[in-house]
Amino acid sequence: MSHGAGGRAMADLVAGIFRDAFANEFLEQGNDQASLPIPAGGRMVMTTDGYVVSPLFFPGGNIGALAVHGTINDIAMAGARPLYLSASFIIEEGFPLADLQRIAGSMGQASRETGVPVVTGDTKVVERGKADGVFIATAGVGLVPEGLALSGDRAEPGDVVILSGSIGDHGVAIMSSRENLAFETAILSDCAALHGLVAAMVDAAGPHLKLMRDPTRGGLAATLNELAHQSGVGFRIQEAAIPVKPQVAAACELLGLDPLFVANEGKLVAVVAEAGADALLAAMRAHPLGREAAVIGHAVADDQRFVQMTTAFGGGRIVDWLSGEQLPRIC
Amino acid sequence: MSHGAGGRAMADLVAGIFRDAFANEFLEQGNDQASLPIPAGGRMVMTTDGYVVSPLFFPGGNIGALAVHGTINDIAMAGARPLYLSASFIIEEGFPLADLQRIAGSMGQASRETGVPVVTGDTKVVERGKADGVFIATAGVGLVPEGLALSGDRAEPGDVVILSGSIGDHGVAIMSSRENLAFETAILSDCAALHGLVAAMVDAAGPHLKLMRDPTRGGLAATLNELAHQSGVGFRIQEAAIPVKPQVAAACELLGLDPLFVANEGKLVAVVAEAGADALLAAMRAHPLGREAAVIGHAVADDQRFVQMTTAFGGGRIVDWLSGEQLPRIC
Amino acid sequence: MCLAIPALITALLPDQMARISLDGVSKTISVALVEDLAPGDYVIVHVGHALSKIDAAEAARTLELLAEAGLLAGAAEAPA
Amino acid sequence: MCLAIPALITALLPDQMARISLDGVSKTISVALVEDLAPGDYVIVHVGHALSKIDAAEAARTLELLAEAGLLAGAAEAPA
Amino acid sequence: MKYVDEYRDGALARDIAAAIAAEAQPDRLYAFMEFCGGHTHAISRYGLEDLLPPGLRLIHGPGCPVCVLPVGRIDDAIRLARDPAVTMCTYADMMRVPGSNGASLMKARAAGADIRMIYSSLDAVRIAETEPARQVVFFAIGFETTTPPTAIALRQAMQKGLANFSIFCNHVLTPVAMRAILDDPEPIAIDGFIGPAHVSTIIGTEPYREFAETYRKPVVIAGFEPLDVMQSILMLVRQVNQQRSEVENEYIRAVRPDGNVTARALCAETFEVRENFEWRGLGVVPASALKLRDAYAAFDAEKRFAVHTVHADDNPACECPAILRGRKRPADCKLFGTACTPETPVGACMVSSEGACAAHWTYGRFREHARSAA
Amino acid sequence: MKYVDEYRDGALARDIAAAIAAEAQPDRLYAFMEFCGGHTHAISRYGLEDLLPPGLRLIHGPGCPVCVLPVGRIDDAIRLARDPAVTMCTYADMMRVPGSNGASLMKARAAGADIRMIYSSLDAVRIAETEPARQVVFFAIGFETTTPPTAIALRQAMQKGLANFSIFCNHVLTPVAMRAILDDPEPIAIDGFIGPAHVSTIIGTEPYREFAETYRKPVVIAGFEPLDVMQSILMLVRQVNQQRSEVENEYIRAVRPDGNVTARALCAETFEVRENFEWRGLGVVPASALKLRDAYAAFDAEKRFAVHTVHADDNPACECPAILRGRKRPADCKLFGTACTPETPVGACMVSSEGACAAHWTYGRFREHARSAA
Ligand code: SF4
Ligand code: SF4
Ligand SMILES: [Mg+2]
Ligand SMILES: [Mg+2]
Ligand SMILES: [Mg+2]
Ligand SMILES: [Mg+2]
Ligand SMILES: [Mg+2]
Ligand SMILES: [Mg+2]
Ligand SMILES: [Mg+2]
Ligand SMILES: [Mg+2]
Ligand SMILES: [Mg+2]
Ligand SMILES: [Mg+2]
Repeated sequence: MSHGAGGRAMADLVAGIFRDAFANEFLEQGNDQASLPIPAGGRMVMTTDGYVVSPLFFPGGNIGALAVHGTINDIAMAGARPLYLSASFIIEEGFPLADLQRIAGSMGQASRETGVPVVTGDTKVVERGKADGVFIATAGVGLVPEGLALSGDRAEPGDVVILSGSIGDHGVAIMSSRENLAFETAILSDCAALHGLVAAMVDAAGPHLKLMRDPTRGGLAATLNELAHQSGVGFRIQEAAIPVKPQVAAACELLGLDPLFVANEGKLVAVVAEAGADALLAAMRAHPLGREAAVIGHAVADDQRFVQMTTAFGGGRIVDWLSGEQLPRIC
Repeated sequence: MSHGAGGRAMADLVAGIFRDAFANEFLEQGNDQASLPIPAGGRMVMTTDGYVVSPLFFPGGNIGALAVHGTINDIAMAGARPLYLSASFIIEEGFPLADLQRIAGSMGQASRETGVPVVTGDTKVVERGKADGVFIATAGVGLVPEGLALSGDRAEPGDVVILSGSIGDHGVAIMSSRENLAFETAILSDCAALHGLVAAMVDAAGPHLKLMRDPTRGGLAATLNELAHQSGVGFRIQEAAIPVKPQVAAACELLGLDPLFVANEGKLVAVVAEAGADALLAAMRAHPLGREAAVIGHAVADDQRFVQMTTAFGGGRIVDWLSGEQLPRIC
Repeated sequence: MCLAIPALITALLPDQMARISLDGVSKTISVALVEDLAPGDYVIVHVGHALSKIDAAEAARTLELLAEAGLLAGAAEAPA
Repeated sequence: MCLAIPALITALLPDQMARISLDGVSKTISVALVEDLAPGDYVIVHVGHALSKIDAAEAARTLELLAEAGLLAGAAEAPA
Repeated sequence: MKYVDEYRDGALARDIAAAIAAEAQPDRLYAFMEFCGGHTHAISRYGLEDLLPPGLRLIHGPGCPVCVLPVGRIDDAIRLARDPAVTMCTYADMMRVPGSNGASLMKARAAGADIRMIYSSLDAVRIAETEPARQVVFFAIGFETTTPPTAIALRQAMQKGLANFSIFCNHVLTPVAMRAILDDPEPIAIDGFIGPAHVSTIIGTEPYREFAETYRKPVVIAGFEPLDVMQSILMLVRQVNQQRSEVENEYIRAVRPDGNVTARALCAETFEVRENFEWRGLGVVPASALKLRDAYAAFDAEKRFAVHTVHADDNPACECPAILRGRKRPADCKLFGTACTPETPVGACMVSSEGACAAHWTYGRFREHARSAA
Repeated sequence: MKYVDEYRDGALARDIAAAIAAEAQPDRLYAFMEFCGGHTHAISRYGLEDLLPPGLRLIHGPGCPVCVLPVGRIDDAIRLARDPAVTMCTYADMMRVPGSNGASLMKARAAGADIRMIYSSLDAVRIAETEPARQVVFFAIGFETTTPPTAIALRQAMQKGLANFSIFCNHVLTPVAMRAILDDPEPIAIDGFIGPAHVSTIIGTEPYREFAETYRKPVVIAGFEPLDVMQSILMLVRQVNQQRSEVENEYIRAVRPDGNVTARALCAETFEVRENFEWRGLGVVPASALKLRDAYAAFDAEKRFAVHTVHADDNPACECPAILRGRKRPADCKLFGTACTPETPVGACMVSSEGACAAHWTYGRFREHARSAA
């Protein structure tokens, strides 16, 4: 990749790699924006995320798949059907074209598998040393059925908290591929698009479903604290109910990390009124991405908005937000 | 700014700076996606661009205003009314918070002035030396009235090419603020949102209007070549008709650059059927951002898709795409 | 504290290094500080170094003591 | 070619440097290569250095010659 | 995880808790100090205080090498890291520890200093080998546990002939710090010690004998798993009840009476005791830390870069000295939760998550909140 | 722009064009070489060929210092730039010029080399001063116009005592190259020269006398504005018609007969003539380039970094040698527009936009296309 502005080389590159990888009728329009049909009914949701993962390729995925799945998930968390994605690439001069192709290929595959096209995009190349390989910012829009209004402020005391599966897989997969940590494990990132699972959940729980959120950066701990803060409630969760794969637990022991704070990319937390909890859990367990779904606790009245946890050991603790990034520890 | 993941410090920062700067009801929802009403009728357009300008602050603007105006413009070029923006920030560790505030402030101001809210956003901080201050990727959606279908492939021989104003202002303003070039000029970036002008144009020219595009990176030359390529026509333009400010011309002489290749951020090129050209030009000139609008040429049948120019001198030349970035020259 | 964890030696490597395994996670560490190690041993690992070999017999004895303490409690709680 | 452009000297600076102006664009260049310059002079600027002073009288004369060549052409085209 | 999971059995813990409750005399208070942050962590992480009878109180000691490093030494490390020629290698734990005026290695890195977070002491050697043009300084911190890995790194660097490798040595000594707490002129409310787990794998059980014999404080060396802690508390209760003061070893699966002889010999050959060293929260403690022997002066960053530590005062409102001696609790400090939080730690006890104040902030607050609500 | 706009008057150009048409004899061909890329640029940029009578042909000469630098010297520059100690300072023009196997400074920079694009020779001195730890090499290229600024940079670096500054000297000599074209064993179809504008501000009019007197080729030194070119063509037509061969000066507003005496003295003191130098498209030309005098050996990058240029062959299918001598046109080359485009230039004439092939690609193709369509 060479640093350039408006040249034919760059235009050809964008046309070649991305048009091939994302092939869809909207991108084919070849304009600086895509013209798109709007399905009837409902409200629109819009989201964006920047993806800056290091390394770019990790067990179970790469930044490209992540950038598709992550943004689809933020749409899905509103109970919405994801419709369209945009993708903005910031590429460091000298970045291997073969890697870009692999990333674009993964995005294309993720886009086809999820049925959500990347309808418009942009590429900028910056001088060497002014980025880190490639950054991707995706944005997405989706359609949420009229009447469904999931939101992080809707948890109420008594509501049930359900987690869709085991935590920490993504973060541990990433760390295992960082040179300076140098450990090996068979753990793969859980990177996945959750809109299918979400559709089944919305069907099953209907108005009982209050909110969903994907516990990405900062892990389950950050998400529960965010939700507690936003809804003005506390949460009380059971450590023993939270699925953690043995390798994830082991890697966390080795590095002095807590799986509660480790990132996930294919999991969600749902808060549901008690009356809908059983139906929701059953529907989730019937879906391939929710087979390990579990009730992990419930919301409680708490003006301190604490997330409290009964440990597997039987004691109690607060699950706080992390102050800054969780770093590997030696003491 | 410190490098972090999911910490409270970062969450507070995002909440503080951006929520204040962008204040709107959608962002207030506080979720990972914004829930938005969809106006009735028409099709949706979606676009994205990454902004990587250096320096971040330049005469007449900064990366923040650019990121709002640029994406609004890509929506407007479809004849659409811009509705909502998303913003993804990638920030280098150590970037001064005061600068971030200034940038967010400009974005907020641009958003308020244009009436297009930034409804959702994301912030990532990367290690020092792995980015260049701040990168912004914005995405936007808009609504295009039913029946209007502007597209870069619609130019036909005989169509008239109209430019909305003088070229090269943005690129020269940027270059004048680059330390290594070290020249001074009063030229300001033309950075502006064109959707108001576009609305007037759509009203005035109706179905005669074929397409619009903003000649940003690569300048007027790149845009005309793109359009020629996409529509399968040639263009014949008159150099004498193209407005260039004297300071822009002078800076280009000094650096060995050609204003045709220099970037603009508040200009558009429209292609219109001859029958609508007068009405369109009049409407453009009546708008503050189109006062200097001029017919600069017309589309011609040409299977080579050349952009030909009659020079101010009376000779002829091809206006080619640039091969890579236009660099200051000494010979 | 000093974060350290018991791990299984799976292979001895040249230069006083060894492979360890911990529930499917493996890593290379230094074993320069501990003598007489063999694959199958468990060691306490700290900052990439083995500090001490785990004594399997003593570990078993500790577990017995723990169980015993629990039993005693049962006895204590039960009406004497 | 050697890209060079005539520019107006607006101020002489220490160390054989000068400010130049070109239609509202200004810049600092070296004038070490050209003697006897004063603000108001025009110089040919190349890679940040003045190469030569423009001779205003000769410039005027050249314009006259150009006009003359044009006139001659007119004369030539007109029926002789 | 073998040798881990079996010591985290909650059912068994409740049984042991019942034994403690049964054996603890209801009419007296028991105050035990767990010296090590590892125990503090286990107590907080697993909520062990919920399992203990009301008359039994745990006092969190200064056993976190990150927390106790004084501001002046953090300032030294930051100063070294800012040298453009220097690549500073540090365990990640040190990144956020505040020096003077809120400076930290994290902020220094954000401002452009070349600071690398390493997992093992040997990573620093590898970096020095790979980047011969850089002056690689290893920020060596820790108790007796972490000292031998530093000695190994020094050996490796010497073998490889790395002229660009040096060590900024901040290793400290556990028994000396315990003695400093007991020697405090004001009376200390400590009935016994839960003794260090991993420190003891190196130093063995012998160094604690003076606390049992001279100071008459029972010591039970305990593993860092929650059952280890519960069991050691039971053992301490029994010693108190029986008016014994002995050194007992609960962590017998990893700790031998003579510790790790190889490691101790290596350290003795590499390091010598400093005359004085300052501890955050404890003040200057004679003979409480190590430095490189003169034979290794060439690898001593303090000599190579002429480091002269400037003392910086702790915040006078910080109650760490009293908390570390069991006289006060975190909530007694005016700064707790206001000026002093894990994001902006003021004193030693808030600096790492094992500090008494940080542990109370992270894991304990709700208990107090529940109490006050009740 | 004063002294610019008045020489870009299209109406006047058409009048002069009429004069040329009137004076050019319809029964003969006129072939003039504009040596300089500056003239080539003006001809293409303003479409001057549209204003000339059909019997008058302009031959684009080798007057672009970027184009003529041979592959071996580009390879040298890339090799220097890849040295991790080196910061290479270059005019942006050189960034894309291809060396062997498609290498370029642009690609070397993308691969991590520290290469800075500068606007003025003095920028390189400033960088050396600001970054004393870097070995700053100034990639000096250009004809007599660009040589004095290099000499000034050397003077500044010496005054500032910069031990980390050196010059990779590639300055070449215009009259020698003109002579090389005329000395070609095969006959040359050139009736006269449009002489260099800015080169002549330095060297004056005298060096062209031999071409007029010995080779009997009229020379008209012309400014780079389009009216200057038109006027000089008229003057050349007149010399041919009148069978004169003189050195005339159309660019009298900037060119004195003795050029810039100060600059020439400075250059004579700084540089000496190389025995041989290779030109892309012309081959090895004796005494056609400059190097630093031995007195400045300390600043000579070729000496400091032991540069030994390895000759690399031009593509044998490239027709540059014939094009530069007026025997062929760009479209006659098999590679034109296929293997050889401005994005992937093969030969000298495509390398910069002033090369004959590049100019034809950028500005001229439509004319041919229009012709063939007609
Ligand atoms: S809360 Fe902070 S200031 Fe107060 S005692 Fe604890 S560490 Fe010291
Ligand atoms: S087209 Fe390329 S290869 Fe052919 S003559 Fe021109 S420069 Fe040489
Ligand atoms: Mg988002
Ligand atoms: Mg997200
Ligand atoms: Mg989310
Ligand atoms: Mg774009
Ligand atoms: Mg766009
Ligand atoms: Mg755009
Ligand atoms: Mg656009
Ligand atoms: Mg986000
Ligand atoms: Mg440093
Ligand atoms: Mg280099």
